[in-house]
Amino acid sequence: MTLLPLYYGLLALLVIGVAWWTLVARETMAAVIGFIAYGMLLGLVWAGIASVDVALTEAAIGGGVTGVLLLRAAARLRPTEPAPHEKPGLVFRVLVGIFCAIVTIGLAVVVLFPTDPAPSLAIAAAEHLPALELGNPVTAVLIAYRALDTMLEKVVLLLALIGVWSLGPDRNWGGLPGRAPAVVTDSALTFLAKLLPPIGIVFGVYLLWTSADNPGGAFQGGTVLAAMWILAMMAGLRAPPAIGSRALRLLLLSGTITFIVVGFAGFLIAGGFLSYPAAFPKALILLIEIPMTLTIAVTLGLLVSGPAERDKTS
Amino acid sequence: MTVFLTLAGIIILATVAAGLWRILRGPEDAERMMAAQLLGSGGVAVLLLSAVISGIPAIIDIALSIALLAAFASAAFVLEAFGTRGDEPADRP
Amino acid sequence: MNAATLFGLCGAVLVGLGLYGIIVHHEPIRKILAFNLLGGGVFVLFGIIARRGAAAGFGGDPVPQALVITGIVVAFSASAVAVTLVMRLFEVNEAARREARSGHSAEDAG
Amino acid sequence: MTGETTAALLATTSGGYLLVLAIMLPLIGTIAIVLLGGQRAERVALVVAPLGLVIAAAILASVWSSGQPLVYIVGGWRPPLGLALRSDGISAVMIAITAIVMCATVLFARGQFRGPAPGVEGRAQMVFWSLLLAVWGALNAVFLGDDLFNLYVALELLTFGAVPLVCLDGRAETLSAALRYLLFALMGSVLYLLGVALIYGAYGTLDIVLLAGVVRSEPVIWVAVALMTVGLIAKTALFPLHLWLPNAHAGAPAAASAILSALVVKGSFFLILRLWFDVMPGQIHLPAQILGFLGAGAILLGSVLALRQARLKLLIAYSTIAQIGYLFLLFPLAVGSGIASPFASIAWTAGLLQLASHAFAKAAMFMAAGMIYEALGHDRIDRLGGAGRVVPIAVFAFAIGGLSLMGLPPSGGFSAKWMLLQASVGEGQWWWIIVITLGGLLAAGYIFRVISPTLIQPFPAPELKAVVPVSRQGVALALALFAVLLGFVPLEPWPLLQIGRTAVEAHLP
Amino acid sequence: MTLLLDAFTIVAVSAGTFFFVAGTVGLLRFPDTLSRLHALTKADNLGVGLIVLGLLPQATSLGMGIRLIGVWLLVQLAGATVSQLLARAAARRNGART
Repeated sequence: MTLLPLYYGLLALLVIGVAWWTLVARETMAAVIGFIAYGMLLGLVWAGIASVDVALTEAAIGGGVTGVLLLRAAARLRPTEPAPHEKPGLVFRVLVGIFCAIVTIGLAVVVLFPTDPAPSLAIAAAEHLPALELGNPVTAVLIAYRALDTMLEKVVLLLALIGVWSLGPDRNWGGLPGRAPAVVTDSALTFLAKLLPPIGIVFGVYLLWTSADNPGGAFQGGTVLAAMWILAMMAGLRAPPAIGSRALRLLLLSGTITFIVVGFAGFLIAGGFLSYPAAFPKALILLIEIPMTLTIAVTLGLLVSGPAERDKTS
Repeated sequence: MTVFLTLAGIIILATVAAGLWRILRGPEDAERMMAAQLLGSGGVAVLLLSAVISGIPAIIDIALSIALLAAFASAAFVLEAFGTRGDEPADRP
Repeated sequence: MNAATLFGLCGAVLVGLGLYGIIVHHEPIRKILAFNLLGGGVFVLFGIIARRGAAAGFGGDPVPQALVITGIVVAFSASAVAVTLVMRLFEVNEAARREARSGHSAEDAG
Repeated sequence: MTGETTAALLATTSGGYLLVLAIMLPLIGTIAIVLLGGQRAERVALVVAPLGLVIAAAILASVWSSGQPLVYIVGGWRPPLGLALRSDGISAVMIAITAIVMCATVLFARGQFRGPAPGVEGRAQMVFWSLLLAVWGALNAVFLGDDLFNLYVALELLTFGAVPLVCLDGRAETLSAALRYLLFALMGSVLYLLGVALIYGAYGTLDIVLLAGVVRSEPVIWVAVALMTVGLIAKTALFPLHLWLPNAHAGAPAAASAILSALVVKGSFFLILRLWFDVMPGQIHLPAQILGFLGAGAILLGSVLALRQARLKLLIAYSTIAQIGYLFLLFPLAVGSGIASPFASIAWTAGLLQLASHAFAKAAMFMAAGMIYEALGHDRIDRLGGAGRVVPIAVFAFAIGGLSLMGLPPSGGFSAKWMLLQASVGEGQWWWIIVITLGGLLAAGYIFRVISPTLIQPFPAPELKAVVPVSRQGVALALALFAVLLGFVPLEPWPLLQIGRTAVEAHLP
Repeated sequence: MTLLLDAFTIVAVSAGTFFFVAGTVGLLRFPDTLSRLHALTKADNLGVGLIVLGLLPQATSLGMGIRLIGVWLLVQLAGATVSQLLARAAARRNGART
């Protein structure tokens, strides 16, 4: 046990080192690769502080999907990247450095002298778990206690997607997102692009299924599904859907609409907005989580795919 | 046993750190991308050890997810950085 | 020093690094990267708060953990919009540059 | 505060469901538009807008008549574990202002965004209408949220709704304006979120009412609120973090500029009010003075830059920076040496009145500028001659809105500035008097710069690029008249603005 | 019995750790991209495999054991393909330059 602090210290230094690299790397692509490593290392950090739910999310979104989003941008912007980076003046950098150091020191002081005993809602959260027929308190917070946050956050995702779509040219509106996929001539790549998705889909569904009692959930499962879909689209194995397609829109909104319908149904069956009836909370929670996983997967996939840049026919 | 497994974890993490330091320096992006590969296996090993050390089997799920997404990120990298597209000449700069 | 304090300090450093990057970097894509570094630091701070609040047999207070999950998804959406904006701006500028160079209208001006 | 009184403050009141509807109705409208397609967007908006107005009126009436805040406990889970929605006096006023401006914008924007063919969805059409309603829902969520993290999500909704509206035309200039806006807004959100983390770590709750009962004056809350304030200032575009605003607000389509300038920046301002007056323990004199000085800087810089603009929409955008500055004078003047409480002070009412009259006046002015642009095909101030002839009502609406900005009677702007002056005298803080007067003179300067050329009929007469229907000009005029009507309110503190705040106040030393 | 299993764990995990160290030494010492990649993959495959093998006796449930093996399979499959891809990408990039 005495060795654990050493492990944690090494991990913390490694995370800071990689963050530093991401900040100072000369080429954007190199910085992005550093960032992918950063996201994965944060997954280790979260495992170290026993937040498995967050670790799953961070590894999937931070290292995985965000990483790929930035990789693509770096690859596309590379041809015109200015060779020597235009740097602001030394005085400016020193001043900013001092400011940031003050922020860090302020936070460090707060970390070093925390409120004692630490406030916690863990007991309150645990109290209602049996009534909700859930074992995972994080799921309970997301889907019950703070359901409004989760619902509004689904709308945030939708707005982000509308924002991404809005950046396409008028003439392609309603068409296929992104440019034409890569022509894959590499058999190893095809193999990988065919191999990973089935594994990922099983894993994603497992994460959703296990989330009632174990770490996991709609976010984690949805992200893994999204990653697999993105891979299949990138390798040209699956054509992206036309953004004007009614079926796609319905799929995209299915989780949000179900959530809202269940929310308003609460007025009738459980005495209030987003209340769950005592008789069958788990059934309703699953009813929300399944389409929500799909919504998250589809939205994340489309967010990475970008605005419509091709017509439906192409 | 815990102490031994922790020690193994520390050693592996240290080798990951050394490897990352070497890889990120490049000069090739493909080489830098080995960082994902290195974390995919080194990180997985460390996580598996800590799942046993801490007695939280769910940490294995993190390992699975990191292994999966490391492969995903590498594939995406190869496709984006070196893939030729249908709509543009193969010999773009 | 326990894990929570250690990672808390790590989070504080990450916040400082990210903030520095956002302010100092010129290229928008690097600012977006720095924003994500900063976000990671903020989430880690949430994480140590959750860890300190471990009770009721849980490894941590579930409320901050749930907030972080929501926050990570929101940060990703933000990055997606920002990256798309950067790329669109790049393409529009490229098209204008091509047009200026070749004289005849570029077809991709959108 | 004892546990029981806190519990009494946080229990669903009758009519509390109105708060749920106020947030959800516009968002359901957004979802309906995405599902049904942009070609039906306008119809969806025309259904949502009157309903939203009715809900807002019902909330205002309910708070006013009962003298009590409306509260709704979402899902029956009480804070701190669950979330509460709460409408006190100023929330109700903000909801009402938002509803009025939104309805006007819906009427103004009718027919402005068309698909490529009838029944076919257009890009701008779908994006504009869906995001317009989303901004409405987001603003209501900001005004009603009682939980700091729920407010973070609401702020993000607001940002994601607003940013794409800036670059709807897809030109390089507006794209880079939108990017800059987004980067400022994102930095603001992260700093806000950092503060939220620190507050939860110290007090174990994020509910504003509960926090008010437990917050002590200690380093952690100061660090947290300072970070959050800086973040929110970036989103509000208060000097010196205003750099993103002019191009963003000037580049958007007129209907979008109207809500961006009139409403969106007020959302984050409202949260600064909440933080400092509801969450913080007393003794905020120094930060209040700092905020006041930043406001003064904004008034002077914004006005001077507005005077120097060559384009009408940029002029209006710079004037927004100046008018935001006035809002921040509320802090030093309401905190002051006040006899009773900040909320009973004349500055508190003046600040809210300034907010309302600026919302109406600025929306009207951006709409008017948009119509002048449509009619003349440009918005260069030195070539506005004849605008008074081709779009007379729009120019009139602009002038009336300008009246309020200058602070000439009768107008809401006059009453607000008069009361601010009164408060400055009352508090013995004479330095604000200079700023307020100078700001008014500069505003007069830039408004007359626009008005005077429009009245001259140049020869040859300017070519008319498009005919602007009288009905749309009327919408702008109606909004401008709202700003004037506010000038007839009594020049004294409104009891409405104190509703729901006395309980919180009990903690103030 | 437990003692025997623990001994097995110690031996296997030690061997796995050794391969990680060896791989990293190769990574640091080898002169060119391809051989560095080679060192990395070989070591990782063996390293992860031996560690999974070593941890199997410590599994507290059947599910845990199955997932441990699952991780190993995934790392093997993905690792082999990805390293091949990266090697080719590096080679192509070098070829394009010279």
